[in-house]
Amino acid sequence: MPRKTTIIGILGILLYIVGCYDGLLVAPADRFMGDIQRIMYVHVPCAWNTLVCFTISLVAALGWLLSGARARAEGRAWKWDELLEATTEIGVVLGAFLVVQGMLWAKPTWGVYWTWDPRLTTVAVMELMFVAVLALRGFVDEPVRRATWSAVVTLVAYVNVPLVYFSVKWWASLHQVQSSPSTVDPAMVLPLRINAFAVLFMSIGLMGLRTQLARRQRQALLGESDSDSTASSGGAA
Amino acid sequence: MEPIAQCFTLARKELLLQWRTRARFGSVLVFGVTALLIFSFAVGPDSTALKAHASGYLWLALLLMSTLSLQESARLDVQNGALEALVLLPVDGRALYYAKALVNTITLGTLGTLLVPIVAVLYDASAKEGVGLLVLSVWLGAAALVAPGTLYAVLTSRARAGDVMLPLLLFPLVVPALLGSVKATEVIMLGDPMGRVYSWLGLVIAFDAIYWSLCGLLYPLLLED
Amino acid sequence: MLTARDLCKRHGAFWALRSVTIDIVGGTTTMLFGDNGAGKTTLVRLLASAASPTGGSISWFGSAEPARARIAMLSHADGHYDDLSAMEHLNMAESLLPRVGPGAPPRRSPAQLLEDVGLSARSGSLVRTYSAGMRKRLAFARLLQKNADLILLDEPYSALDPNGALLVDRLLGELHSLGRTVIVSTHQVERTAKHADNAIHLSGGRVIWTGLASDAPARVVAAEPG
Amino acid sequence: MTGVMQGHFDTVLWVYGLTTAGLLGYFATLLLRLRASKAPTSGQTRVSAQNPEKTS
Repeated sequence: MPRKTTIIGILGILLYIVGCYDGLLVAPADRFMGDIQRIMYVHVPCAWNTLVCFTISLVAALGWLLSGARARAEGRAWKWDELLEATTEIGVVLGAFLVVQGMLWAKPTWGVYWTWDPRLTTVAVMELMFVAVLALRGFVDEPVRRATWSAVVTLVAYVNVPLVYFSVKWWASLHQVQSSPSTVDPAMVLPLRINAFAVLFMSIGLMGLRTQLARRQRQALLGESDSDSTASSGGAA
Repeated sequence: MEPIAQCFTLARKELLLQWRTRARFGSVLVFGVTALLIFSFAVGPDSTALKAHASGYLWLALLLMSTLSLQESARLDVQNGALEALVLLPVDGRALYYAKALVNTITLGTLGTLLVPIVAVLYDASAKEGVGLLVLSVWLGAAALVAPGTLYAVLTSRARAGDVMLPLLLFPLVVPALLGSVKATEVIMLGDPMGRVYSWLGLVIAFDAIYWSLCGLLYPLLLED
Repeated sequence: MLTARDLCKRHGAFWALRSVTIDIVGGTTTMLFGDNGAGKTTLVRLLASAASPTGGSISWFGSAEPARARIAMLSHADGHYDDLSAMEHLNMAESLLPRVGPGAPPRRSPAQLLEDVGLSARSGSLVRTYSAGMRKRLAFARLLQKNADLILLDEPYSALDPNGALLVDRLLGELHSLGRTVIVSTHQVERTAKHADNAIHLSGGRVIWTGLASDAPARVVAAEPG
Repeated sequence: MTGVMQGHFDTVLWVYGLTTAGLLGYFATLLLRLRASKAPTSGQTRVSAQNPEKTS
């Protein structure tokens, strides 16, 4: 029986198809930017969900750090660590899409692949910070230590995101005014909203799979079988 | 012995250790100078370009030096289990952090200050808004690098590939402080008609405030085995 | 004084301790012995609160929170700074340790401690220049400085020359007469047994025997060597 | 589909295509990695994660 997160994931894919169809063919083209503006229907949902993922990582990090010794001893706290690993990786993947989409949008619009647009630059810095979290997890073997260290680094990195945005905004605004799409026609809001939920549901589906993978890898590392710690963290997402 | 007093004792110990290993301090400084020289080769002898970006080069050199000095000061603690001996004494985790961060700031701030005259010579840079303000911006920026740097160093000094992990973790994080410091130093050097230096320094000070408090809270968590 | 229930500790897939339960009476000296990898060092580190158990619980002086000011550990890693001298280590610790309570015995001065461990001659030179034996003597001095009620020694005799070993004998005797609670993990079973009240035999992370220290050497001789 | 900047529809298709490929590709890799990390044999007695002596 596929877990409920996988069902949500499939629902997300279906919604995504509808959203893309609507965004590509049904919604009217933007008066000034023309068709290129249609990139927004995948770009903005990815942006929102990247932030959602990293926010869940923050919650997972706090969950692990605040879990008492008893919760950890009985293995109930592992679900926070699995969630952190899952949402951080998904956030990094979505963030990578964002950067690529942003560059493909920038080339026809401003003639260069990379403008120091505060939003896109913040995404790039955020990507680097959370890739570093994943790299750190790769270099620490002991599960408890890895969980605590990555939770601490996630906390420090997350607090930095607004700071990066405002400092880059100040720093970049000296050169060119920030561009944003013209007034959003109601017919354009629909595909945007559909895809926002589509990507969210897909993320939830991915989380279900990725947390399970994280648990299996940890158990394989610890050489334990399907022990009581899984009972408590069944459907993780 | 309450944490504040412990912090001063530990800071004294850190300073003594830095003094005893001052040969390393000298080599990190020489490394900084070498970096400045190499930047000029990378950019070319065009003195107007060099002068315009002198503050950028100063901060790049400081950033590279910061990993060296932070890593070394963490290694001294991890070696022989000295940090664990202190934790079991017991010593308050926050006192350990602030003592080490304070002395790391002094080390990096001194290194930065010593680089300023070299930048002035190499790139024909001068401090239009006054050398005092320039040195202040160096020290505020150094403190911004050290706050998270000290936290990460105690972690990467015990992880595999720690010497790669420290810059990988630290550099993206300090982007706001780096932007603020480079801009602040730049307007100090090249003149600041619109008086924007205080807003840039304000950004660095905000970064300092956030991370000097947050990292102090998180440091003890990294000491648990 | 010190009880541990079903203590377990794992490093990755390897179980270093498998459900160890012990009960240490105050004022006694307990000897831990067993082959390498039996879990002695892991048990010492857990009891010293230097590491947290994967499973099970420990209570120090009746509370689940380790009162670290009353616990002292001598571990394999001596915890010294190579660039500080013996005197500097003791002076630093002296100012870091909490002020001695009204009823508690006064702490020995750094100079006195260095005298007791035979390091006064080299007290000013950096630890970097010390031999393994001298580093161990400084570790003893730092251990004694705390006047801890619970003292854990992990193979105190290792890396010591003959008169260094005599120093350990004197130390164990002194701690015993002071009524301190001592747990010493060792390979020198015969020698340590003279100073210990009871003993625990560890093997494969489990307690396989507990009894009087005087009966311990027999167990080691009986077990086939190697 | 009028619009001032005509002819950028191919870029839009590229973006949609890459994003879709990325999302589905990530789903696929996770499914493959999950299958590769075969579920622990349920036959084994269920050893407690905290205490090898106790089977939960």
